[in-house]
Amino acid sequence: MAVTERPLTLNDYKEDEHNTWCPQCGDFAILNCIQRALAQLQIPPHMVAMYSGIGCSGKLPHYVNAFGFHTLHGRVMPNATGAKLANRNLTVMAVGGDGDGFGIGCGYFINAGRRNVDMTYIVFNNGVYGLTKGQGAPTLQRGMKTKSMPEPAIQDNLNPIALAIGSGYTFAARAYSLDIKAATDIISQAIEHKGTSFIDMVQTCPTYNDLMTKTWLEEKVEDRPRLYQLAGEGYDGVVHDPSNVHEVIAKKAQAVERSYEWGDRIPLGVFYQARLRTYEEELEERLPEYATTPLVEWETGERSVDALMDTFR
Amino acid sequence: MAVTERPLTLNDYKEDEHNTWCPQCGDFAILNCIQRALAQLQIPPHMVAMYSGIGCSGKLPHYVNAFGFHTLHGRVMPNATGAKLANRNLTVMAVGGDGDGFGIGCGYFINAGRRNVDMTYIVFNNGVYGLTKGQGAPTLQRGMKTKSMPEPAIQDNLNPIALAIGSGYTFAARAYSLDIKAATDIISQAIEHKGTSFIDMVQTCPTYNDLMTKTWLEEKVEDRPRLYQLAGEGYDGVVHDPSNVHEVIAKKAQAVERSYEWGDRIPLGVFYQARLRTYEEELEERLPEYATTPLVEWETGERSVDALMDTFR
Amino acid sequence: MREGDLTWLIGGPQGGGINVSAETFAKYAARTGLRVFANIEYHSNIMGEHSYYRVRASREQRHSVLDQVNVVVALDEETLIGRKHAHFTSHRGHVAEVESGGAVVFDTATKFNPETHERKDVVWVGLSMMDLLREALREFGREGDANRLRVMTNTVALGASVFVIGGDIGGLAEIYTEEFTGRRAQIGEMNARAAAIGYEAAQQALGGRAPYDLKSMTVGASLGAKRPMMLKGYASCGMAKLKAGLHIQTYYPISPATDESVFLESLQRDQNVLVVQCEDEISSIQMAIGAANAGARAATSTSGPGFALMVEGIGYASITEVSGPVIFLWQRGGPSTGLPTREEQGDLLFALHPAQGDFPHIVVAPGDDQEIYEDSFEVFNWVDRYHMPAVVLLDKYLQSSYKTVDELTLDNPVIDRGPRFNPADLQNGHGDGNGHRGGYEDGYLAFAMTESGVTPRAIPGQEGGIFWATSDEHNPRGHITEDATNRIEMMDKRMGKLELAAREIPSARKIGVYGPADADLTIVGWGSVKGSVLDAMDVLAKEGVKVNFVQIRLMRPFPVQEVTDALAGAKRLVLVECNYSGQLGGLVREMTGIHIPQYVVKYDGRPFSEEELVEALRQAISTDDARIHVSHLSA
Amino acid sequence: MREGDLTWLIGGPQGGGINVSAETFAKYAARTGLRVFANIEYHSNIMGEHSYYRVRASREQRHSVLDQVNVVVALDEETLIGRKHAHFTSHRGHVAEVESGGAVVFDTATKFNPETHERKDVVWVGLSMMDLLREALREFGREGDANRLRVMTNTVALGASVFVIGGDIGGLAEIYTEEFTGRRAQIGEMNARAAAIGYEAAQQALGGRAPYDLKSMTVGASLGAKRPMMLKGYASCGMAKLKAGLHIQTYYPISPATDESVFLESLQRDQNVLVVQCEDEISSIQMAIGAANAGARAATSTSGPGFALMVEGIGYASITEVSGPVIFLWQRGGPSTGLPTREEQGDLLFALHPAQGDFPHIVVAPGDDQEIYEDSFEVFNWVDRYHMPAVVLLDKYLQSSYKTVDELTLDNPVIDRGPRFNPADLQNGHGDGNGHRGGYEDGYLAFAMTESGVTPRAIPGQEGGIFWATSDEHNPRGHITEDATNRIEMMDKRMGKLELAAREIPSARKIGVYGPADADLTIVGWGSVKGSVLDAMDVLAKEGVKVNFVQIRLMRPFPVQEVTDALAGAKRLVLVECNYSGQLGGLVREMTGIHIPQYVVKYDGRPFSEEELVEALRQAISTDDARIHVSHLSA
Ligand SMILES: Cc1ncc(C[n+]2csc(CCOP(=O)(O)OP(=O)(O)O)c2C)c(N)n1
Ligand SMILES: Cc1ncc(C[n+]2csc(CCOP(=O)(O)OP(=O)(O)O)c2C)c(N)n1
Ligand code: SF4
Ligand code: SF4
Ligand SMILES: [Mg+2]
Ligand SMILES: [Mg+2]
Repeated sequence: MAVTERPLTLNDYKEDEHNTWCPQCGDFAILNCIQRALAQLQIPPHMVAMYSGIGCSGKLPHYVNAFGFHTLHGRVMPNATGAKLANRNLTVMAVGGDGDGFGIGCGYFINAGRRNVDMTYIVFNNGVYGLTKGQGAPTLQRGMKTKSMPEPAIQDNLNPIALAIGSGYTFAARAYSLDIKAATDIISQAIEHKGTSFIDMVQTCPTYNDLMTKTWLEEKVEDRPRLYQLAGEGYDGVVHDPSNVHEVIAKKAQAVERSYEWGDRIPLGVFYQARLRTYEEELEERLPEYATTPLVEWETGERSVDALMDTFR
Repeated sequence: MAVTERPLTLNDYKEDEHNTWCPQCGDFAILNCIQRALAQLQIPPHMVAMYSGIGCSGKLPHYVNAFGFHTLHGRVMPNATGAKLANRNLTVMAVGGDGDGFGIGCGYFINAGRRNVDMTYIVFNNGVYGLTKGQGAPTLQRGMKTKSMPEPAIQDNLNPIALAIGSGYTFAARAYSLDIKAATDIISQAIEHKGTSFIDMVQTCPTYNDLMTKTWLEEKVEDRPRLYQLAGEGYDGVVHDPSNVHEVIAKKAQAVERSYEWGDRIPLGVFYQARLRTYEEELEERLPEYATTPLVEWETGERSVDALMDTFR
Repeated sequence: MREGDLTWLIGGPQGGGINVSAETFAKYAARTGLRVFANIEYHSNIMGEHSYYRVRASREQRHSVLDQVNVVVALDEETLIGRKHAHFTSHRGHVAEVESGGAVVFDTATKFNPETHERKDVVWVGLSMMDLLREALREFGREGDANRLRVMTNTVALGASVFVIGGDIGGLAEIYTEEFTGRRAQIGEMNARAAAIGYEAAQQALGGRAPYDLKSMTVGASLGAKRPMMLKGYASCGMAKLKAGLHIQTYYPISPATDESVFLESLQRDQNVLVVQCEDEISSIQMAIGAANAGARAATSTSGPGFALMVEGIGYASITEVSGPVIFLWQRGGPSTGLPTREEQGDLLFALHPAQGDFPHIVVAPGDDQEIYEDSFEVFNWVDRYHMPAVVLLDKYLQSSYKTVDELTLDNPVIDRGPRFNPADLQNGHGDGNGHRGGYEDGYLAFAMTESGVTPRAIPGQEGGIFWATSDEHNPRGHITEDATNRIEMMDKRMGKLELAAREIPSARKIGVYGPADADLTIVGWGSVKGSVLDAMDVLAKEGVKVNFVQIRLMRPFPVQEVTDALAGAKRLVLVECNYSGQLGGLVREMTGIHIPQYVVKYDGRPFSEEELVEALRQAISTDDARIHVSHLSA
Repeated sequence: MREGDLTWLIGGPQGGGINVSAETFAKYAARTGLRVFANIEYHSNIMGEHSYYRVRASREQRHSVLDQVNVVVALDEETLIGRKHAHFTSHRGHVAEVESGGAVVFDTATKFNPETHERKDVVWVGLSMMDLLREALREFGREGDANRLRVMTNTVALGASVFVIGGDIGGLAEIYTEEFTGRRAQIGEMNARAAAIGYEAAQQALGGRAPYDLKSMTVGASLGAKRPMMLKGYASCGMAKLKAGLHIQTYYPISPATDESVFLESLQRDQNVLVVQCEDEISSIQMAIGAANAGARAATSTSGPGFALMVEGIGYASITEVSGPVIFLWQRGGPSTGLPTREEQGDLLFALHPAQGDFPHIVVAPGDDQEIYEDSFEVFNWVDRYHMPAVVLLDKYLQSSYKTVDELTLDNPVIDRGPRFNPADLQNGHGDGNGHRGGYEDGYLAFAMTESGVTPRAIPGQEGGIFWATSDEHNPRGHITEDATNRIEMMDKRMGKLELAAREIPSARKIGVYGPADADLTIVGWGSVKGSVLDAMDVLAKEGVKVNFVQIRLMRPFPVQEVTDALAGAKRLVLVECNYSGQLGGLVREMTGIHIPQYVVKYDGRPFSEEELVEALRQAISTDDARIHVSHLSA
């Protein structure tokens, strides 16, 4: 097949597969934003590997024209990491639910932060376990009871942004999926960021979550919109001198503090970003070939172990 | 056996079992502190259930005269939680390594924070996987190379205090095990705290970790001791009005910011503490008997399901 | 139509209310004195995909579904003509399954034109459901709510169905008015009215002639003193656990296991039971072990993907001789995530060898609601007696099939918490079972050698009962040792308990034998195939073919002698399993040396229908085919 | 002493340097032209617990250890008299194992008085090791460093050993001076000197009379063109992986698997291979799968407790038909955490049924270094050809036994990456293997039906090769479907590949047959028992007992025909396994119907010694005992 010369458009990222989300599901918007971001960045579909966990969210890759891996519940990060390590040239994206990412997959969410492999992780924050019929997810606040729950939550929610920062993510942002333009933009920024980027993607689940609805999210409280852009309030999450530990810590602390704002006001945008060495860059020191050639293309089949054997003699 | 009338002493918490730690291991001091704290609080040994993961640290319960459960690698928290939920009257303590707690057990460390069950979790921060011969643990900073490692760490360390706070722990402290008095004190406070308490216990591993040694930890940098008590610098981590969300957030943010201090100065003491409803207290609302009688003593064997069956007719 | 045996099917999009409708219809049929067996097929999807529910009503209790249906109620086009867009579909809609002379009730709003359909031998009952619903609502002055209440068009279709089968509409109305009382009474009345209007519309459409005559079917049928229960397996399981004194159930949501936990959760307050939703299945089993350590009767419930995360916990509970936990494994289509909402008995071998090393655990596989009730109760006694974890193997078919059950009974409803440490015993010197003390001079030893291999167990909080437990090999006190002699003694102690269990568990719980002793064909099977096998045996018996059935229920410890004896005289053996490889067949051969030469297997995610199995068994009898593969060619 | 067969044992606290000493001694023996087989026993502990290392040097290559030793070197008291404080110990020290006339080299600093010992028939060589070391260091002006260098007392003991066995001290010195060069040359010289001083001291203590005469043993022994390699199984495995073109190995530390990963890690820079230490084993396997998805040859390495966390990954890799990963399962004593540093073959059945549902995967179990090399190489070709994951079953004994090996060879060292998608094929209309297109009109289909069942596989980055993979059941394009017909086709496709593998894998890789065809006793076994079995057969052959051995190597797909044929004519069958239940015995019966009436099992965490097995086999021949339980009564 010849290399495509024309600019890639939204349609190039669409896979015509029967969709099984509920009609009003917020996932449609996320799908749209991801496709737009890829088009915006003109990344050829065959260079994209889209990984997902299990859940309504997990079905997303099936609707994207890109290599799609719909893995296991909670296992999206190590899978995506493996692919990226094997082929650095790929744009690797991981998507999944808040149950998938913060419940069963929590250990992998956290430990991926430590690695800082150059990829993007978008967690769909809908407050519930969608595909298993609306149990409370780890993002649901204590005392909340969605229509799908028999009793209110008696555990605290965890704070995705604070945890992402505590575990080393070098990009942590929140987007609201129904604001297509802004959400697309954040996704593009996340993809372009070098290192592991994390997006807390606010998603409506009209079927089960009657608390975090479009109306609630988009309404004004005391005349101010509940959802607001951090940048609009002069917030700057970017570390300008990553070698300056003090700046790094200050920016982290600032981001964590702001991340606790969730109620009458909900901040959107980039909470924190720093350009630190990626895992791949660290590997280049050990494995110089890593800098030039994707691992899968290394001629490992040509190895001889004869000399190695002799070291045992 | 008659109830002991005399005050309990350190010896009452000792189990005379052959110890297999390395001679200079910092774990001896932790063992000592735990036993002292129990004696300080006069908790009868048979009312203590001591849980551990797998690692050098995991062997600790074998040396304590208390019910001891040396579970699986990374699984100490759900096990301890199950025991506490079944019998609220027990003092449940969980101990384990930093690999155990933040590597393989990370998801359980985080999710236990959300529950706030009334128990204590002490993670032995020695920077290495001791029992498997000194690989870098998730607490080891990027670029560090202990004598046991062939190459320096190329992943970031995670920040235990920041993560504990981000996931809902209502008590987060750091102690230095070789300062027996202060460490014992922190353990006592943690046990007395209502809710899940977390202690980042700095532990020396002379066999493998030649960076975080007693000397390094105890030395002065620019005339100031590296290790210092937060309280001594006017830091107050306690939330005085837990119903005041602003105070809670401010205290969390303060704690997270301070938790990034690790180098020339290392803060010890309570970073954050808040008295929030425990999981058990939440359960009392659903299950009133929970308030009065430990679950294991409920007369569940007396249930009749006849009426229940009739609801299906 | 089979004499006294009527099948009604409703199909429609998920979330469209077919469950409630089908179960209402089932209740209706049951209240006429008929017996009911019903089952749903649905997708792993929240809204919109095609699902369908069959209700089989018969004079005698049936335990499986029929492929051939008498009446189809179509709430969507897919029910009528299958799926158009799907790649690779074999689903042609359910009209194909209607017997000649049967009826299809459908909504004329679908624009479906029966004339275009190849079936000319069925009765088409096209109704404008929404118009009929409006008519009903009008009487309550709520015509304007018709759109919001559109799910009530199902009730119209139900009313129409009642006419089609020749039933009495009053019985249906009664169910609605009984169900909705107080502030919600009007809903009941509106439904009753909608049903009546549907009934009348069908009557009119068919010129007053109903294709079926329910009344003649129910002649002589009586309800007995009490109405039967209408049960699904998850409820039978949950009730057994409550009866067994369950203290705590942990779970993580997963099909088809969730319903059982949600059922218990809904009873928390009434029944005083703690149900904890965990962060994953690793946490679920470990928390259950922690609770069992502390003396609780503890269970967890899951399906294959969750069980895969529990396996380390099983080994741990086994080596530390915990009294439990009991893991309820509701199997579904595998491998991996597989077919989350579909049927398969694919986890037998996994459940038997679920972790590294040799260790004891119990595996039991009930085959119907009564057995679920018995085994789910008794298994808690077993784990308390033998100090090991247990797995109860169930599946989606057992979980979701909905049927009339008169009673769930226990022959011996006694709770036995097994050998427990008593501080008084310690003073008498045998608190540890008086066994080998392994060098310790005094104090309680939780892993001391005893004659039975079971050491009385203390729980935290018991004075004098302090012990240690470790996942490493350990000595009688529970401390780590790598000593060779101790190792051997401990292995013998643990594994010996399995032999003890094999000796003590009554034969009736190990295997079941059904049918004539002198059968020409002996079926070997387990779990949910029991129902289909019993039904198929009946059909074959009527044809004069003598078949019997050896159901293996206790999988570990395997009842070697009982199975050997039961299969000894068999003239011809055939295995029936709802999986690809015939897992039980391998197990029987491994354990008894008996080779079952013919396998009937089904692995398309659907249970065996009665006809499928009858046909497969005929093939087994008339050929030497080693592998008879049954496939379901509906949706 | 057995003719041409000498065993030397060194015992001491962990962390005290016995490993290095024993391996130095082994090298020394090998350089005299003898063959060496050596093995260590140690605790799951970092420092202080008793460990010991046996080195067997013989004219012919041996593959197991002997219980009876000729020379013991005691670095601690426990080696001499066993453990005093331990509860439940069966460990009486190693002096009991010395043959009559053998020697014990010990440090007089232990205060041990040989006169108090019951053994009067052994030669006691008490040396003041520290004084001798000081003497050696003095010559380098480094007497003051004696304490810091105290581990060199081991060298003194080694030197003494060389005298005791009648060896030439020059050979030992040479090893030291060869090993330490450049800036570290002095260390080599000091060691050489310490050895010489130890030699002289022993000579003096024994009045110049050495109990053994190495020189007579080595008469005629020659080294060949090249010295033999001194290998442990982990290195043979690691080298095979490198040879196979491994791109990435993921791991999480666990005994006894870590050494293999650390070995590869140490070669990262030289061999250009990526080794990633993960946060746990779930991550390890999933990352390996992700890398395999992307086209890498990917492996992970673990032991039982880690494998228990990988099982969901195996099912996932299987249903998505990934080319790999290969999981190297180094078994250890189970269940659960068990005996982390001890031997057991306890994970066979777990590895065979490691997850829910029916799915294909390969399980192979090599029995010695050459087989490890072959299988670890070839298995990567298999996963690439059959698109499924594989498990290589190894164990602690294979991992840690240290022996002379002349060569590791491959009969066909060709790397075959299997059917890969080629964009050019797509234009010719058969990029998907030209199979059933399942309703899709164009484009590549990663799961299209093909004749072989294997569909050419694309990798991300390949234009035209976009596909989807899901752990749910899926259609040829990789999208979710619950369609029944598709389900059946996909199950048949996947499981069919296992039959393909069974047909294509050569018989020589499936089973091994050793010994005379007309044997009186046929041993069935697998994995690391091979070595002990071969040695025991030799001993029995010398006694005139004809024994042969059927080694089963490929466990899945199981070589039904080959095993049936190999066992067909056997006069008497006996199973030899290093586990409690005789897992292979059950498998053989399940697969072939052949019942092995006698089991020789060992489950105390130690491998079979030659004598133990010989004795057990004698018992098997002379009795009808169904269960012959071998136990090791040393430390
Ligand atoms: C190991 C395992 N446990 C449980 C499940 C069942 N399951 C499927 S999706 C899901 C939760 C989905 O919630 P979330 O991750 O928030 O995704 P959403 O559906 O909300 O997008 C669960 C528990 C599973 N597939 N695998
Ligand atoms: C599932 C599993 N994987 C791996 C191991 C091997 N293992 C034993 S201890 C340990 C790490 C111990 O490190 P840490 O938790 O930091 O404890 P420490 O020894 O430093 O106290 C590992 C990886 C295991 N026991 N179980
Ligand atoms: S259940 Fe919620 S998250 Fe799932 S598809 Fe429906 S609306 Fe979307
Ligand atoms: S290895 Fe380190 S942590 Fe383990 S016992 Fe030795 S000193 Fe302690
Ligand atoms: Mg969700
Ligand atoms: Mg550690």
